[in-house]
Amino acid sequence: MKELISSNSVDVKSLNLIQIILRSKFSDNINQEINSIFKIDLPKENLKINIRENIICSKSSFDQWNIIDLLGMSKNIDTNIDKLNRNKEVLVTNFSEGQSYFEISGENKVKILNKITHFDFRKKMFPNFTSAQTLIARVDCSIYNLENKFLITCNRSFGNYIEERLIDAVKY
Amino acid sequence: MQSKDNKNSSFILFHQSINFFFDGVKYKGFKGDTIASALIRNNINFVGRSFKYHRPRGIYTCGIEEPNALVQIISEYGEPNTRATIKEIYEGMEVESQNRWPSLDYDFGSINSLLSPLFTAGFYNKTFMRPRGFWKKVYEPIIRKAAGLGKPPQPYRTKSTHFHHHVDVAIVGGGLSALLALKSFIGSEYQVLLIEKDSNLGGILNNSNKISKIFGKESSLWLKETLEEISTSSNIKILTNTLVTNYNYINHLIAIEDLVVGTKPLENIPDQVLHKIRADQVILANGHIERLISFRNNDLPGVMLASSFEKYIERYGVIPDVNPVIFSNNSSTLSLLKTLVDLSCKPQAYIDSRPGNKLEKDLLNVIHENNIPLFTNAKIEGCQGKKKIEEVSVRDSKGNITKIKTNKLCISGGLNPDVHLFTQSKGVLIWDDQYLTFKPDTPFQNTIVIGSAGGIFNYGDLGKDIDKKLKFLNLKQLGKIEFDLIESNDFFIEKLWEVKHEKKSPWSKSFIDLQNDVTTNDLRQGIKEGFDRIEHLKRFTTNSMGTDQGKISSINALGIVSEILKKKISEVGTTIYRPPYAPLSFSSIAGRNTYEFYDPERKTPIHEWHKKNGAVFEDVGQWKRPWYFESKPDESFEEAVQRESLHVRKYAGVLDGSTLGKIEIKGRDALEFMNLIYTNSFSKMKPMTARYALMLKEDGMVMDDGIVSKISNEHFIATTTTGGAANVLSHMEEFAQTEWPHLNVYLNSVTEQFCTFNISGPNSRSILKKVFKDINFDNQNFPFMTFGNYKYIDSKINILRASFTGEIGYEIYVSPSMALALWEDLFRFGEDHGLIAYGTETMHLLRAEKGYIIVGQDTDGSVTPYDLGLEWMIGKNKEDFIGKRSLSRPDTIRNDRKQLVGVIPTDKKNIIEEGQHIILSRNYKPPIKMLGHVTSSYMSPNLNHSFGMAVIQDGKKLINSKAYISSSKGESFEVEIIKPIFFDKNNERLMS
Amino acid sequence: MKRKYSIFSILKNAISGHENWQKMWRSPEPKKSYDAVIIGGGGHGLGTAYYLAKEHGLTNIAVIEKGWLGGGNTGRNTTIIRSNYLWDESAGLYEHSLKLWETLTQELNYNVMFSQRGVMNLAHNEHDIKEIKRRVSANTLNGIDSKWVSKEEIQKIVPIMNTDNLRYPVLGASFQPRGGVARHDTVAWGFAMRADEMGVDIIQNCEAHKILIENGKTIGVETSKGIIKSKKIGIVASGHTSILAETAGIRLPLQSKPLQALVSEPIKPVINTVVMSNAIHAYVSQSDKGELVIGAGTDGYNSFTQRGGFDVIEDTIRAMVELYPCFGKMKMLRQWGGIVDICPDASPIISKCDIEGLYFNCGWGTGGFKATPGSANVFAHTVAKDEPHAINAAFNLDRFVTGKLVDEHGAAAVAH
Amino acid sequence: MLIINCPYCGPRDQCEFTNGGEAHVTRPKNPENISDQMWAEYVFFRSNPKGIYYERWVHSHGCKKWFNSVRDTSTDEIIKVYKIIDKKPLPKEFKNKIKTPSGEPKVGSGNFTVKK
Repeated sequence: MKELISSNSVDVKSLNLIQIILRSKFSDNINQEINSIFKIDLPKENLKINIRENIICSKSSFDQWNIIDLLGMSKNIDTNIDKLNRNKEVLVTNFSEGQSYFEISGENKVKILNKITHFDFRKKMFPNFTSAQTLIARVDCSIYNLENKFLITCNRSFGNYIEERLIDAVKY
Repeated sequence: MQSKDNKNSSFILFHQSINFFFDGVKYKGFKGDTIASALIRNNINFVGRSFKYHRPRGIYTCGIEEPNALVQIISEYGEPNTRATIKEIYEGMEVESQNRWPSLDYDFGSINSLLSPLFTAGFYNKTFMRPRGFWKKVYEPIIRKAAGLGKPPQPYRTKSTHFHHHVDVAIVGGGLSALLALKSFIGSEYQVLLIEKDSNLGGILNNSNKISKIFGKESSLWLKETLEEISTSSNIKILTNTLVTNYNYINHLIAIEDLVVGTKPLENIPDQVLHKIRADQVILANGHIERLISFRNNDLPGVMLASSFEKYIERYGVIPDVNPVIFSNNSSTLSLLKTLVDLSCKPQAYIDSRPGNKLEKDLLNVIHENNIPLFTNAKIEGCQGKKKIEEVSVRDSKGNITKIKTNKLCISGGLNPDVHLFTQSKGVLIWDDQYLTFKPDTPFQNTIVIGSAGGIFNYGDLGKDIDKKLKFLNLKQLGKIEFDLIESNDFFIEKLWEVKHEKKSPWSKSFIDLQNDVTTNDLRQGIKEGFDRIEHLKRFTTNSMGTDQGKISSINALGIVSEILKKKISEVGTTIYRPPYAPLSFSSIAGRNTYEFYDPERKTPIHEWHKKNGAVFEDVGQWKRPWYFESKPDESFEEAVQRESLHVRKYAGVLDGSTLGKIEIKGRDALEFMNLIYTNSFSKMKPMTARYALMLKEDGMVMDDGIVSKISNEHFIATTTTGGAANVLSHMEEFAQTEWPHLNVYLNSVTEQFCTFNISGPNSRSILKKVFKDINFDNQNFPFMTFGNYKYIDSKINILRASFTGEIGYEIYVSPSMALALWEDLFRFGEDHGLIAYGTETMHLLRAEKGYIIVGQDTDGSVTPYDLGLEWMIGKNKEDFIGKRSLSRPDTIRNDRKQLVGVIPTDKKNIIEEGQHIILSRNYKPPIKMLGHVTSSYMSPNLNHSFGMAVIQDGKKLINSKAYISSSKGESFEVEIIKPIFFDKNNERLMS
Repeated sequence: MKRKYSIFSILKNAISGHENWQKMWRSPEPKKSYDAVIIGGGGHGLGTAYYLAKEHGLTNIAVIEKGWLGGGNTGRNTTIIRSNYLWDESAGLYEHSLKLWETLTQELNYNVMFSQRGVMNLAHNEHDIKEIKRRVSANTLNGIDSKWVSKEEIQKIVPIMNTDNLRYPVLGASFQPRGGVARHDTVAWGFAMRADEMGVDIIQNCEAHKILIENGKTIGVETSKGIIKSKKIGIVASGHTSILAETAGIRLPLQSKPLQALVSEPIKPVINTVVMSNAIHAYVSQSDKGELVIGAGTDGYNSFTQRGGFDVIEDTIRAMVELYPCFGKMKMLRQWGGIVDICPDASPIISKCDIEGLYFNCGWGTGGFKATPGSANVFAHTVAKDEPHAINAAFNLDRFVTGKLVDEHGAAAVAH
Repeated sequence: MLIINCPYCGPRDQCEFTNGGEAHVTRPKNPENISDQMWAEYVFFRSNPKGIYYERWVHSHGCKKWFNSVRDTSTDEIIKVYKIIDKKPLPKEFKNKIKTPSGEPKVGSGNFTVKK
């Protein structure tokens, strides 16, 4: 976890987290398998986030779920993935190191993000505990609304660009 | 010309004086003054020269619609064409007039007004045609030097930012009707954003005395209370100093905010914000614009629009002239008259084109009480003077002329609702015969237009109209609003576009477009020459094509044209209102998305290592890839590539291939999907083996290539070219989702989940044996094109035996966090085996020596697999894959197409250059028939001569024959055409 | 040539207060029938009528235009003219046009202001360099004046360009000295005037509704001003061509998309050549009135609204302020869009079709203005002779069936 | 910029989407036994109407899913959005805003600024 900038009531950090991408149709036994490993259910409603302690699970489209460990402490991830992948009709990928992770919190967080993305952060369009995939500073990102903070992820090679844009948006 | 301060204007801080420079002369203004109001305070009115005739031009208005007073701000990087009427002054500001040489008073360009009888509309189309070369050498350079207004500005790095808004209601304009509407929103559940271009809300309440009381309260008191009330309502946000310039589709407004009004922009502090506003409902309340009247010399400095004159008095606290002449055809100038009289400045004369009985009683009372000379049913025929008005000549209804000495003429030709934004939103206008102007009619989007912007000039109807239009939002109703007015409750006007000149002379002109010097005669001449459609007329005369886009004159032009053509104005129509409403700064459009943030620099996880070890980078799409490595400081590009290419073939080299696309494909129908997407057949492939695969577009042309590794019939990993990574994934997703949704298959890009290190060379095997002690790398155990999962420290890696250099080679896939450790291990163990790092150029050279193609360089979207000699990659018994059917069309099936061949110079000293063409004829005298072009060519240290790959007509047949090749020096030399493989032709090294 | 324009004609008219200039075209009502009808009153359509009358003696012809002359793409483009195209067929067509441009002012005795200031295509990466050097070599061997210029030479020609301190530095460029710009309106008006003089009826506000066919032959066209009979019909309606083709049962592979452009406020001369850049898809030249004329890329979706998205303008301007730092303090004066008809291989269609007497000249996409006189010339030949001219033979409609495309997308822009 | 109502993510700004050209163009089943003309129709020829147009979009910067829409290309109004697997809406459900094939809609600024 690295503090990037903290001023005029907005706080931006970069994190190293664990993330799994599950591609599959919804079925009870898939849900059961995930539950046995991460103790969390797959949300049924699009863009919804289920949360249990440091694990969040969001449904990003009708056949994709993202499971993120907010403290990056989960163990033997790869063995669990291989186990899940035995099912022919499911694709599970360890996406932890493929992405960069940022956390933005503080009262002005929406004001800062409004400078670099067109995304609509109003409550009625982006309620608490929902996720979205959109463009931030012209880079594909995912945003997770965790009530008092947003988790933003993007592909790793865009990481330092997004970091610089976030810092720049806070400064100017 | 005698201006006087009006101390009771509350917007100017008379106690805070400011010094600024205009054309090198120092003047004094006050805090809150614009350049224009400060110049007027100093009795300066002549501020520029017109575009074509270089006639003297004065300050004509008091706002954004200004056609004349465009100045260059020297102290701000020489920003050209700035409106003096809205730019506030600051201490030490340096301003210059434009479009004159050597000076404003003595401008060489004014010779054009002497020759003006020649320079009428369309002049350039009919001359400068002979002799032929003269247009380029003589005429155009002169015309170009005279063109343009301001000088080019200095280089400037933008600091402006963007800001996105999402609101329920956006109100454009902060004047009377906007504030009335806003009162209904106080405390409602709607999120409202109001955008006002001035630094103060109030509009007409600040800019004139037209309304003395609202609901019985002094209008300034009502305004103060209303603003306080608004500030308490948390659902309302106000943006001042912000001008809405674009009204795009689905209620998307673009507005630009000036953050440094009245101060000098500092080096690294943002000076502008570009607001991008999405609103469910847009309310346009941006008021109206006064229009001019065309009469002889109506362009002389000293002529000003009446409401602007009034605004200078009220808003900017300066009376431009203590006794002007007023000329109007409507009822809106009564308040100006009253204001002047109350400040004991008696107008020299009041000329009204309407008949006496039509004039309002209040107007007549004021005139009689102050015995102001009145001319009714009379028109100003013209005015004259040297660089400013000295005399106006009035023609009364009986036709006789009286001359009046004056330096100031306030004119009003009527009021136009500001329909620019409404038509940008695709609303349709309608002609209003009562107010003689266009006004908004049917909106196309969720647009409501209130107040004078909507053609509501009757104060009595204002409240009712707003209530009616906002009814569906069920807000508090305004009801009837009691106004105590200085001017009449409604607006009365009589048609007057142009006044006939008294005497005819080729030099006397009455202007329509002041900036582009378009006269009413130009309109007549245009129609005579057949340009009777308004769009033609605009282009022929350049009317309303200046920086003000005809805001104060385009309706007049339509009026005159309709009279000439004897058509109703609605039949003449208007030209197109195009964004932006007013010129929009390039820097604000760019915002922060330029310079260092123009495009992301995508770096591989071991980028820093490359930098520390002498890598010179190349842009490949958004990626930075090591192009070559400087082994010593002054090693040239050529030397480095020759060294690296020789070294890899002799010892070993490693390339960072992490930028290549990697896609994971899994699902019950993964095999069927892969067989449809690629030309190869993967059915018989054994698990844990890999295959070089080719992908076509539906037109049969090569789109991308890569290595496909099969984990099982349900699980594949495919690599793609760096440039093709995004296209291949979206190509696959398109077919999987829209063509074959029944197939159970999922695609994930894992490009950034793994780094890829391609190590190759004779010593590569022995180096890997040292790094991975427990892996058996012998040939039989680890054959070519097989792969396995292994461990490195405690992380999972894969190693695939594949090679793009033609040497023994392995591709190691490692997670980013372990990448640097592994890379450094390779070098720790590889040092004494001669391991070096090499770049993309060497990779290009070595793969070309083997005849391997690079998609995008050896192919250009018009090359089939057969052309490349890659028939073996097409699954024989596959009945379908993307592009297969296209391969059997007449033009793709013929065997004399352009085919891939190798090319080497007969005389080994010659250098084959990339992009040059193979030709048959010996002598080099273009035009020459070309067989095809060299797609790749390199100087090979391993062959000791230059070589190339080329795609040429009927290539296969020409193998082992001679031909010629062009060179960039303009001659040709002989080459031999051979099979496209140059080194280790039967691949012994690759398979050893 | 009835109307003679020169400085003397202006002097003569100036004395009489410009009262007796003649109408440039008659705008008559349509006759019942003609020998040929051209649908589309833009530069290409009016030019076709001019060459039909002048070179093929067909004067009993009409040009019908649904709006006003030159009101479509002719009046909306960035006026760039060049012939440095890759394939021999395209080079032949655009060079034919460039040669006609060089004498057009004198031929029409109407100043089209063709100014040969050179056109430059910038290379921003190694892939660009390879693609441009190939194009320069092909141009040279086709006898077209195109050369590779280094960064230093670029800075001499365009001193305001920032070649190094930008995200994708400028590594070099191709330069065609004979390329340049022209005044788009006067091309349409010049062709219209001279065609009208030779008897061609130019009919504005006359919208074509349906092509009338009888057993495989054209017999006329149904318009908003009644039915006009004709055995030969040439459709030159850019974005609307495929719609009219459908009324004759002919499918064309065209897609009509918005293409946007903008002008800045007028300033004194600052850039005297045309600079194009594919990598950051923005191109600029400065008109004789002093406005920077800047073109952007197309919007990605089909539309006939003659306007596009603001993001396309943003992308172009943010590249411009980086490439030309002195544009930082410039302002955009006006932004607009046209409707460009794009072919799958980015090359035009100048061709007959299965219906006898029906001809198409379309598919010019983003590059039609430079081809105006050349396209009109060869299309007139195709319509008059019922056989394509050698120059436009390759641009036939059935190339999409045979696969013999002329792919001018450049080297498919796929980086290695 | 349009607002497109992605069937999975809700209304989003058009910059998140990429257009996929005409919808309901199905790939011929067994291509080898159809004529070159029919194959060219599939690969190169797409309808290009002014007015009601069935087209495809992909939420390329969002959920990455493809979907179809019905849009009026003479005014850019998106009338209906539906999933790939949904049935094609019947043409008669929609009305063109233009009277003639290449006519102009009664919409301001450009084609028809002023009510006659």
